[in-house]
Amino acid sequence: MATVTVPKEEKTAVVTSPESTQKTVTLRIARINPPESTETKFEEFKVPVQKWTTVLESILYVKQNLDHSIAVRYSCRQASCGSCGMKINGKPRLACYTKISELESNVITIEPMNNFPIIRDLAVNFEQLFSTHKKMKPFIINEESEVNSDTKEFIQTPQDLEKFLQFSYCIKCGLCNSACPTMATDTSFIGPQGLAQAYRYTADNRDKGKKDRLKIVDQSHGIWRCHFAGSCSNVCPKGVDPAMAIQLLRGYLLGFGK
Amino acid sequence: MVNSIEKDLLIVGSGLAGLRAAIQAAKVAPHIKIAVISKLQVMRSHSVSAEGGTAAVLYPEDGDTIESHVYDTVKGSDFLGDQDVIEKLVSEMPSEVYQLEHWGMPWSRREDGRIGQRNFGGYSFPRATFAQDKVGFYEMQTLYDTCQKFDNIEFFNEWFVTSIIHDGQRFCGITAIEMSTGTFYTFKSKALIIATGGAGRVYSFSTYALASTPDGLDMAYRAGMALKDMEFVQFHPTGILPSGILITEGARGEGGYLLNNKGERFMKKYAPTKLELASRDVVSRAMITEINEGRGFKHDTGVDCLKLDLRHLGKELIIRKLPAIREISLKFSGVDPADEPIDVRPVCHYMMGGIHTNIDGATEIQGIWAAGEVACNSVHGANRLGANSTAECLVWGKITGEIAAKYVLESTSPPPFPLHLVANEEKRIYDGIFRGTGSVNPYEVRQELTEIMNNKAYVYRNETDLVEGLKLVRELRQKTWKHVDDKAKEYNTNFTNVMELDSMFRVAEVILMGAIWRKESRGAHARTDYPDRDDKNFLAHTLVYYDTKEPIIKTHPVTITKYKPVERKY
Amino acid sequence: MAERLSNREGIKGMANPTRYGILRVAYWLQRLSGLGLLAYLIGHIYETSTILNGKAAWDNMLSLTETPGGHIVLVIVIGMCVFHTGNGIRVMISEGGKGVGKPGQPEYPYRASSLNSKQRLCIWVSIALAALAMMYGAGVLFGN
Amino acid sequence: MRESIIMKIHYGTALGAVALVAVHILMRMSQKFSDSLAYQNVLANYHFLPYALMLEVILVLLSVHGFNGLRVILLELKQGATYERAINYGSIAAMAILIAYGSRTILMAGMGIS
Ligand SMILES: Cc1cc2nc3c(=O)[nH]c(=O)nc-3n(C[C@H](O)[C@H](O)[C@H](O)COP(=O)(O)OP(=O)(O)OC[C@H]3O[C@@H](n4cnc5c(N)ncnc54)[C@H](O)[C@@H]3O)c2cc1C
Ligand code: HEM
Ligand code: SF4
Ligand code: F3S
Ligand code: FES
Repeated sequence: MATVTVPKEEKTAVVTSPESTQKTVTLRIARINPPESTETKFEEFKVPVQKWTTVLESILYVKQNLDHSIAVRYSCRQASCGSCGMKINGKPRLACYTKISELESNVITIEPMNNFPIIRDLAVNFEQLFSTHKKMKPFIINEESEVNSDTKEFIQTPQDLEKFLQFSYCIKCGLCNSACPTMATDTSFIGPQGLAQAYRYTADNRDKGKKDRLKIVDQSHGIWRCHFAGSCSNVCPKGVDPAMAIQLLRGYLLGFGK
Repeated sequence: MVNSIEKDLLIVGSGLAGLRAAIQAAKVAPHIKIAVISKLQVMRSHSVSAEGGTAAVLYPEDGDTIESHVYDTVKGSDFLGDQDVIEKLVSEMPSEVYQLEHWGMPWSRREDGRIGQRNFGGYSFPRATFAQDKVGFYEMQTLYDTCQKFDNIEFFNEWFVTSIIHDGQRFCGITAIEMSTGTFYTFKSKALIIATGGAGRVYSFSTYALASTPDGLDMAYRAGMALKDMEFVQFHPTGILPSGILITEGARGEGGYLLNNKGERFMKKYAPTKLELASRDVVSRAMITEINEGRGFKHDTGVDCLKLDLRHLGKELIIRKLPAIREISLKFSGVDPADEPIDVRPVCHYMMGGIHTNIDGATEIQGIWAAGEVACNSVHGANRLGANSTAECLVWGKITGEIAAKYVLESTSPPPFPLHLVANEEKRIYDGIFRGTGSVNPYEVRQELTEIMNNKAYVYRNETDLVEGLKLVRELRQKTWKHVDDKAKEYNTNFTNVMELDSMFRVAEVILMGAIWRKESRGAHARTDYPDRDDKNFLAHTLVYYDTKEPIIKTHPVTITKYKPVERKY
Repeated sequence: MAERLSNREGIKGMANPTRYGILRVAYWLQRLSGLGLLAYLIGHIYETSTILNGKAAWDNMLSLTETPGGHIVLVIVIGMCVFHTGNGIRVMISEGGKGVGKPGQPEYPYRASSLNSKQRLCIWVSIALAALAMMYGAGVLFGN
Repeated sequence: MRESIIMKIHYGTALGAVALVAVHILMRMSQKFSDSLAYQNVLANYHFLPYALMLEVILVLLSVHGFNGLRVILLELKQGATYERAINYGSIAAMAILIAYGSRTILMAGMGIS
C-alpha cells in the first residue's frame, strides 16, 4: 500500500514535506473489466482534498488527471439523479453525496455496488432494478387518468399527500437493494426499491390499483422475503425509508391496513 | 457490417421533453415502435435538477389571466420571443399541469386540496406551480413512471448518439454507440424527435448536470440544421461556490440579502424597488459590476464572489422553508446558512437558443422535430423567465410527440438509406477521435475551453473580449487533444467525453459568433460597447449554419402579434 | 464465475450482521436462533423418543445431556428461545405495519423513522431478557 | 398456496407456540428441574391426556413453523424452479416426518406401551 499511516509523534516530519500544505488522501479504486478479466484489482491514487471535496469529485480528479480509463457513472453531482451509487469504505453510498471529510479516513476504498452485475470498474448494470420497477405498475391506475379540455385536478389535501410523498423521494439509486441481506442471495427478490414504489402508488388517494399490486407483491419472491432488516432505510440517501413502506404494504396483506 | 436496429419513431434524449413526447406518441399511436435513446440512464437526465416551479394559469377565478402570462413572457423575452409561440405555450399549460397531476405528480397542495402555486421572478401573478423545491425531479418521475404503462416505448439506456442521417430532405436514421459494449449501431426510422437538452457545460461555472454538453445541438448543426439565438445564455445570480450548484431564487424570495465586501445591500443602487428580486439578468449584471469595481470577496478557491446572507431569517425558517438550500450548502460547501452567509456568483443556467424550429417544433428537415431546451422555437426570446422552461418541455414534448406519431402513421416508405453517411460518421469518430493521435490531456483542454467561455462571454460582453475568445477557442482546437487513452470498448467514458468536447468546440464558436454579430444589449446579452437595445437593426433571430470553412450567419424575423416592443423596466 | 460478476454479496453478505445498525443485528440473531431452535427441536424430539425404550434408555440419554457441555447447550437454547420469541413478537407487529412510524416529509439529515427508538428498545429488551433467562437457567442447571 | 397464506400460518404458529411453549416450560420449572425430568414424572405427564394433547399441538405448531422458517431461508439462498420445488416439498415432508416421529412418542407413551 502506498500510504503509510504516520504515527502522531512524526507529524512534524510530514508538515515539512513540500506538498503537505494541501491534504491528500489515497483512493483505492476497484478495477475490473469482465470481458477481459474477471479479477478485481485495486489501484491506488493520491488525490488532493479540501473540506468540501466529495468522493465523486476526487474520482473525477483521478479520471481527468491520473487515469482516463476509470469507468464511473455520474450526472447531476447534487444527489438528485441517482447515478453514482457505489461501495465506499464498505458501505453503499452516493459518491456525490459523500464528502471525503465525513469518512474520517486517509484511505478510501471504492468498489462497485453489490448485488448489481458489474459492467466495468464502478459502473454496474441496472436492468433488473428497472424491470422490477416496471412490474410494480408504478403509475396511477384509474380510468380517469387521462384529462380532457375541462378536467380539473383530483382533490388531494396536504394530509393525503403526506401519505406517499416521502416514498416519491426515491431517486432509483439502488443503494437499498445493494444493502439488503435478502438481495445478497435471492436473485428473484423484488427488493426494497420496487416494494417501496408499489406502496407509494398504492397509498396515493388518486390510485385504484391496490388489488393489482398486492397480487404482484404476494409471491414467493415478493414482499415476504423482506425480514425487516432495515438496512435499506439505513443507507437510503433521500429519507425514503423503504423498510417502512414495505411493512405498511404488508399490513394490507395481513389485513391490518385499510 | 454495421449493426442496425429498426424503429418507427426515435426520441433522442430522455429529459422532460423526451419523455413527454414518448408518452404522447404512444397514446396517439399505440402500435408503432418507439425508442427513447439516452446517453444516460433514462431517468437520470438533467431535468431532475429543476427546482422552483412550472408556470401555468390555473386560477382565473383568483385573477390570473392568459394575457397576463403571455405579456409577462413577452416582456421577459425583451420582445424577441415569437408571440404566437408564447400564446401557444400559455394556453396549453393549464391542461398539462392537470395531466401531470392525473398521472401522479405530487404537486404541493393548498389546504382545500387544490394545486399550489408560488411567486416567481418576472411574473405579475403567483403562477409557478410547485412541488416543494423539487419540481423537475417529480415531473421526471411522473413521466418516467407513466411511460411504464406503455409497452411500445422501449428505453435505450446509455446509448450515445453521434449523428443524424438524412438524404438532404428526409430523415433516415441516426448512429449511436451502445456504451456498455462499445458497439456502433445505426437506427433506421421514419421520424426523430431531438430532446437532448441544454448545453450549459460549455461554461466552467454552471448549474447544469455534468452530462449537459452540446452533443445534441452539434449533431443537428452538423446535419445542416440552423442553431438559433445561441448568444443568449442565462446567468442565474446565485450559484454556490465552489460547485456551482443552484441556490434557488426562493432564497431571495424568502428575504435573503446580497452583500458586497462593504457589507452593503448593493441591489439598492441597481433596482431600488425590487432589490434582490429584480429579474435574473438585472441582478447578475449588478453582481458583476460590484465584483469588477472591487467590492467582491475572494472565495478560498481564488474565485470572486459575493455573499448571500440568510442568517436574519433564523434557523427555524430556513429548516422549514429552505431545507434543500440548507442541505446543499451544508453538504457541498460546508456552510450552515443559519450561521454564515453563502458564497455565490452568477452562474450559467440556461440556453435560450437552440435548434431552429417552427411553432410546432418542426426543424428544417422533414421527419425531424426538436423539443425542450435543445430546441429554439423562440418562446423565450432573449431571456427566459423562471418556471417557463419546464413548461416549454412539457408543451412541445406533447406537440412534437403527437405530430411525429401521426407522421409515422401516415408516412410512405422511407427513402433509400444513405449508407455512405454512416461510413463517414464511423470514420469521423473512430479514425478521427478514438484512434486519433495526440498528447494533450483532453480534460485540460475542456477546462481551458470552458474557462475561456466564462471569461469572454459571461454576463457582460464586449467586442474585444468576444473576438479574443473566438481566437482562443480556435487556437485551442488546433491542439492535438483528439485522442482517447482508454482503448477498451466497454463503458468507455473517456471516449464519450472526448466526443462531447469535440461538440463543445463547434457550439462555443456559434455562441461567440452570434454574440459578436449582435451589436446591441437585449435580455441576457449585455454588451458594454452597445448598452442599448436596437430594434431597428437587431429585432431578429440569429441563425447560424454549419460550413466546413466558417459558420454562416443569417437572420430570421420575429413574430409579433399583439405587443409592440416598448422599453423594458422592472 | 457468473456469480462473481453478478457481484451478489452472497451468503457472506447475508450472514454479516455489521455495518447497517441494530435492526440488521436483530435480523441475524432471529435467523440464527430460529435455526438453532429448529435443530434443538429435532434433537429434543429424538431425545424424548427414548422414553419408549424404557427407563434405562431414558436415563442413559439424560446422563448424556446432563453434562457441562449439555448444560451449556441448554443455556444457549434458553437464550435463543427467549430472544427469538421476544424479537419475533416485535417483528410480527412491525411486519403488520404497526410501530414503524408514520409517513411524512423527511427532513435533512434524513433519519428513517422505521428505525425508531421503539424498535431499537424492543431489540435491546429482547437481548436483555434472553441474557437474564440464560443467567437464570445457568443458575438452575449448574446450581445443583 | 399463496405466499401470504403460508406466512400467515407462519405467524399463526408462532403466536400459538408462544402460549403453549410458555406452559410447557413453566411445567418444567414448577418443580425442581432435574426432578421434572425423572423417568416416572415424564411418563406421568404423557399419561395425563390434556398435557399430552398440548404436547401434540406444540409439536405440530413448531414443526410447521420451524421447517417453514428453514424453507424460507433455503428459498432465499438459491433460486431455480426445480430447486424451489424440491425445497417446498422437502420441507413439507420434513414437517410430516418430524410430526409423525414425535407423535409416535406421545401416542405410545400416552397409551402406556412402554
Ligand atoms: C439547476 C437548474 C434548475 C432549474 N430550475 C427550473 C425551474 O425551476 N423551472 C423551470 O421551468 N426550469 C428550470 N430549469 C431549466 C430546466 O430544468 C431545463 O431547461 C429542462 O429540464 C430541460 O429539459 P430537456 O428535456 O430539454 O433536457 P434534459 O433534461 O437536459 O435532457 C437531455 C437528455 O438528452 C440526452 N442526451 C444528450 N446528449 C445525448 C447524446 N449525444 N446521445 C444520447 N442522448 C443524449 C441526455 O441523456 C438527457 O437524457 C432549471 C435548470 C437548472 C440547470
Ligand atoms: C415461541 C415463539 C416463537 C415466535 C414468536 C416466533 C416468531 C417468529 C417469527 C415472527 C419469524 C419470522 C421472522 C421474519 O419474518 O423474519 C420466525 C422465523 C423463524 N422461526 Fe420462529 N418463533 C417462535 C419459535 C420458534 C421455534 C421454537 C423455532 C424452532 C423450531 C422457530 C424457528 C424459526 C425459524 C427457522 C425461522 C426462520 C428464520 C428467518 O426466516 O429469518 N421459531 N419466528
Ligand atoms: S429507496 Fe432510497 S436507496 Fe433505494 S433506490 Fe430509492 S433513493 Fe435509492
Ligand atoms: S433491507 Fe431488506 S429485508 Fe426488508 S427492511 Fe429492507 S428490504
Ligand atoms: S451524480 Fe447524481 S446522484 Fe450522484
